[in-house]
Amino acid sequence: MSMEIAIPQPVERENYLNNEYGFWSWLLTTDHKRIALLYLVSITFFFFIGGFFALLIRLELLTPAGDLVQADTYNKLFTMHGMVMVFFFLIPSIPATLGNFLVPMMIGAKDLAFPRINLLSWYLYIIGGALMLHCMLTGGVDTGWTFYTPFSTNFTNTKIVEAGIAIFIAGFSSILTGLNFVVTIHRMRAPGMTWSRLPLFIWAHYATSIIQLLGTPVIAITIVLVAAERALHLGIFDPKLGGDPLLFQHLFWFYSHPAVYIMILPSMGVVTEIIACFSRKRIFGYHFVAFSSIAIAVFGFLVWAHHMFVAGISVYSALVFSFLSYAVALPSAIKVFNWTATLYKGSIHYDAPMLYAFGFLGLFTIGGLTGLFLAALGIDVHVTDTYFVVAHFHYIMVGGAVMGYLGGMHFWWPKISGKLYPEGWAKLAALIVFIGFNLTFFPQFLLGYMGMPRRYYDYSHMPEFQVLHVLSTAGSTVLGVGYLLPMVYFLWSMRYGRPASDNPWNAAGLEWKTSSPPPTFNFDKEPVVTWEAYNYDELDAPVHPQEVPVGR
Amino acid sequence: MAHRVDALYIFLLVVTGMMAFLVCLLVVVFAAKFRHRPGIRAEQIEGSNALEITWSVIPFVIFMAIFVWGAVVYFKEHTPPADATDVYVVAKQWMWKIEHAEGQREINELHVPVGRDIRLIMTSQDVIHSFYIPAFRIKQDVLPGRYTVEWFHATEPGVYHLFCAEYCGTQHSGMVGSVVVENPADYEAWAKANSSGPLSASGEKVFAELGCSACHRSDAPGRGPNLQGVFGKPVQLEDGRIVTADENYIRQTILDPGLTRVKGFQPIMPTFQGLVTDDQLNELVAYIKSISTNRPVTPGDKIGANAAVSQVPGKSQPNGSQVQ
Amino acid sequence: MTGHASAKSPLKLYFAIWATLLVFTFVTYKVAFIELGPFNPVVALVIATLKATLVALFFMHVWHAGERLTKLVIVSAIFFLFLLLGLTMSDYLTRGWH
Amino acid sequence: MADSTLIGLHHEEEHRPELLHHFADVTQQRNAASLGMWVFLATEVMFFGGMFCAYLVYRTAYFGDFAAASKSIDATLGATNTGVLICSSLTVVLAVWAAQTARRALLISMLVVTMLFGLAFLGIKGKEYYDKFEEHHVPGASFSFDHVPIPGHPGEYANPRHAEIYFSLYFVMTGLHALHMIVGLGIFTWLLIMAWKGRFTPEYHTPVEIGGLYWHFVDIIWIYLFPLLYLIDRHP
Repeated sequence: MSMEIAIPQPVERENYLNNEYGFWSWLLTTDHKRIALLYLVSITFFFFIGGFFALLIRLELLTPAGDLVQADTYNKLFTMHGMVMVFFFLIPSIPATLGNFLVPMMIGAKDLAFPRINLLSWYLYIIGGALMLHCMLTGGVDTGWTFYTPFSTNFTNTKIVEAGIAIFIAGFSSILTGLNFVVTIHRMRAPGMTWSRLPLFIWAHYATSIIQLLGTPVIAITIVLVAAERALHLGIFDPKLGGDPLLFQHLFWFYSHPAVYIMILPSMGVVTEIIACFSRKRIFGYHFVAFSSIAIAVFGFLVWAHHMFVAGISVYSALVFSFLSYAVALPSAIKVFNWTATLYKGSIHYDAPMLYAFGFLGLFTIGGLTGLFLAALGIDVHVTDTYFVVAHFHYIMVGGAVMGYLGGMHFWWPKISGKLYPEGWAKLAALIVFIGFNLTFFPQFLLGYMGMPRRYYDYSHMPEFQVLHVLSTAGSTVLGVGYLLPMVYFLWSMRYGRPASDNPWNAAGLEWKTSSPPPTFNFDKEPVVTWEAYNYDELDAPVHPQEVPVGR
Repeated sequence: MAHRVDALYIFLLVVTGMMAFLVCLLVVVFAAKFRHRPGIRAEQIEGSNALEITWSVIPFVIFMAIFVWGAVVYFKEHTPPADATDVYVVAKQWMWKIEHAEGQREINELHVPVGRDIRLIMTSQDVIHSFYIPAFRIKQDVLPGRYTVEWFHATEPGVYHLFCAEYCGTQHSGMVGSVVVENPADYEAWAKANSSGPLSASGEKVFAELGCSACHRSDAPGRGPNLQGVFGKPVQLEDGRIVTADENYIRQTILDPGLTRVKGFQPIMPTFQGLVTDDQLNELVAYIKSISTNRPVTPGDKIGANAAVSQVPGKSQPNGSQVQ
Repeated sequence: MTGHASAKSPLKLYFAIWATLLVFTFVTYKVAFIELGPFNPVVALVIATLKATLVALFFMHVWHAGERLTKLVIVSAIFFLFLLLGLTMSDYLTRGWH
Repeated sequence: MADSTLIGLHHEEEHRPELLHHFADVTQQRNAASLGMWVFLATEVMFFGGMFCAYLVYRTAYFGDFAAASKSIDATLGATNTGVLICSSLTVVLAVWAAQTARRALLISMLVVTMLFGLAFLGIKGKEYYDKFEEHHVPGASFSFDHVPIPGHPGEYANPRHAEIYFSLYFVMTGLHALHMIVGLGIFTWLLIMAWKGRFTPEYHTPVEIGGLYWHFVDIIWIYLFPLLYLIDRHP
């Protein structure tokens, strides 16, 4: 595999990409790697739809008056931006693409435990996505992605039921992915792959799956109840019957707060792998990083009502939830400290994935620390439902999750495609994304503390906010360019990129011990694991005993 | 309240700023110092329990300090002084209707005198709204079907933004207004010019028109409890519970008498659901308050309740939130 | 991990469990008509839990064939269910506190 | 997972169409399927948990109204249905036993009987729904629940609006439970076809086992729904 020419090679080893051709070989595949690619294409599609909405939102906010779009249109834009980005991009982003591709390979399995269910989950995602697209094209929804009752049940005229069904179906796709991961990680590990030899990426995905399994059904039933209230005139949250709109919020946030960890935990897993590889070190405090993932998954379920501190819940309940919110901050802090400590006495390489990981560290730290502001009851009263919150969760979910996702895509792209991406462009893109992101969202912290409420399309009553809005809009265009670039050069590299060796980073992990791209069943011979995770010491030793690749 | 929130905010800025700075500094220093050099290998370090404990315990202690401080501020935000002036707020898509106890009515504007504790008793006619005055650092969702309460104490005359902070439909961003804080003299002038008789007087009229006075008599034992002096006092209910007769209790009993029937009375009161408007409810509440000598303690009961505004009796806060 | 290799026939057990479940159902039904004050729902739920436990342990083979992992799955499902119920009620039950 | 096992299984490959390529052996496949079903049932617990949560909140707040509304439902039908489901659970467990011990005829008949019990359950449920429809107890425009006394509180009548919340919960909870029964009937139809074709052997009958797990779980949900919805406060 050392040929330098960029033309397709006449003789290629058989791999998962070239063993079959044609439309149906993709649409009926049960190969987790092909399904990962199906997901990759679909979530990229939805990412750019959601991003397009985001740009329109930012353009509208360039001037204080509502002059680009109507109020109704704007309300639909931020609603659809939220729904598409949360349910059709962020939730499946890393688990369904990188996770799908790597979980079996990292533990030495031939496939996920239930390949057909895996394919089914993609189809469910596509059906949900198609419904959502149809819903958007035929009128859309204007409730915000949070569906708060009684606005959603009794007041809006938009397509709540259809959007609800779309999210319900996509939710099942998410549940099935989580189910597949849990069973696979428990049942399909290669001989010798003990729990403490698992890559931390796997631990992160295991924790993610727990949330997907136990949280998603609650939002599913909540959406069913909302749809039933609208379509069948049942009354469960209806204040006219004595129902409590806050009950909806409790049920909604029981899922939707942990959902944030569905988005960020896999990203943490990716970053852990990248930091270990590019500092050529075993991760500092392996067990603490592993268990902090599980701790985040469990504690994540205990804190939901911190979204409701001003909603009218009891003071005592608010105290409990505030306290617990600090408990969930701790494992995240532990992770950040361990990543930092891993760098110590490392041998650090500045390849593109590592730049993304550095970006992740910075942005996630800011996002996490501003979370402390929101968990502090007294401050939350002032900044909740303002741009402070908007900035905070974008720092976590875009700055953190998407940064990690892009880092992971770069890191594993040689394995996925068998091609190398152009390193210079990748570094440039990382820089553009980092700058663009901060320019977009940092001003929003200031806006929020000054009192700019969320979901306003017109701020002509407070023109003093315009300067910061202009900065934010400017940043969003930079960010847009930063996100387009990787897509362009990844596509370019598929045809023109230099072929990748099996292990271009000289990284630890079973996925690097098979060929690039891997064969259909991942390994030509069933791997037997005799080494610890992150054995960079052995990999970097002048003569490494483990260097006999299993996949050959 | 603003200075309390700001103090905590500044404390948090310093603390988190230091934490962020520390992490970033270490990352940058490590990244530079331990960059790859040919021939030098990374030193493998397994981890350190001592370090892990250190960097768990220290942040935890800091977190707890923030938690306690934040909780104290929150508790004060939810403890209106006993002698605060009541102002009723009815939210609807997409406007704020304000009713002062002396009968002044405003839309999207709230006139208050400087230096007085103002207690807002709020409800919504349709969806959830949120009454947000950024300058006073207060925000409280306004819910249909029950009262929520927030309070403030303006210290400086001026005009301040009033926002709806909970998304409420098409013209959400049009549901804005101003809080006009005036010197007492100016305020009195404004109040005199706009008065239409006290709210409690309107309430007394509604009370008579709806026939409430037939049963709830103040001169002789009636079929319903005597409401004289009831407000703010504990009431023993038929099912054994003891609740405080606050705004939410009165509201709920008018709309849903069966749930909160007073011990010793027959279940004969009809529901007034659909027969009284939110404005009339406010007037009735104001009237029942006016015939009681003591001051409100807290709304509270079941789903309609809001302990978020509860207060420890006798622990009043004479000096509340201030403007900036 | 499977129980199908066990030598003696489990039929007797199955029928015994079935009969117990039917008796429990009858008891629940009858007790509901007796005034027990606050204990009516307690009795009903205790019996329901006993029934559910019997079904899980013997009909779903958690007792004989279930491995620890299965039990862990059951326990975590119940645990998270109680988190949902408990923390939600922590709001509703304290709203009236003064 | 030892090599010998693998080779041994390769010999049998023609007889074992059920062994999927990515599993090392039948045990691994069977354990995976069983864990998969258990994990799925855990998600189902949370799915119904959302409704139980709503139920708990409103029952606490509007106990009298809930009791009155609950009393309007025929508890005998509910109890009968509980019995029907318990009997079906017995036949399911017998079906699993029949599959384990290679009794094909018994397996088929038990699957059929289970499905008959399932249909009987749905029939009785349908009767209940019909009664509720006749009595205008279905939430919506024609809902009516006036002058229904609250049990144990003479002279007091249930608030129809709160009763409507009860009936909303009743229909959603029993409706989704019935939907699960219908899905279960679908699964059992498929099991029946497979059993008819003689696909199940003492070594391979995982589908019967995990289909049974699902059925028992739906039974357990009903075991809770029955006292919670039908027996809130029955005594005269």
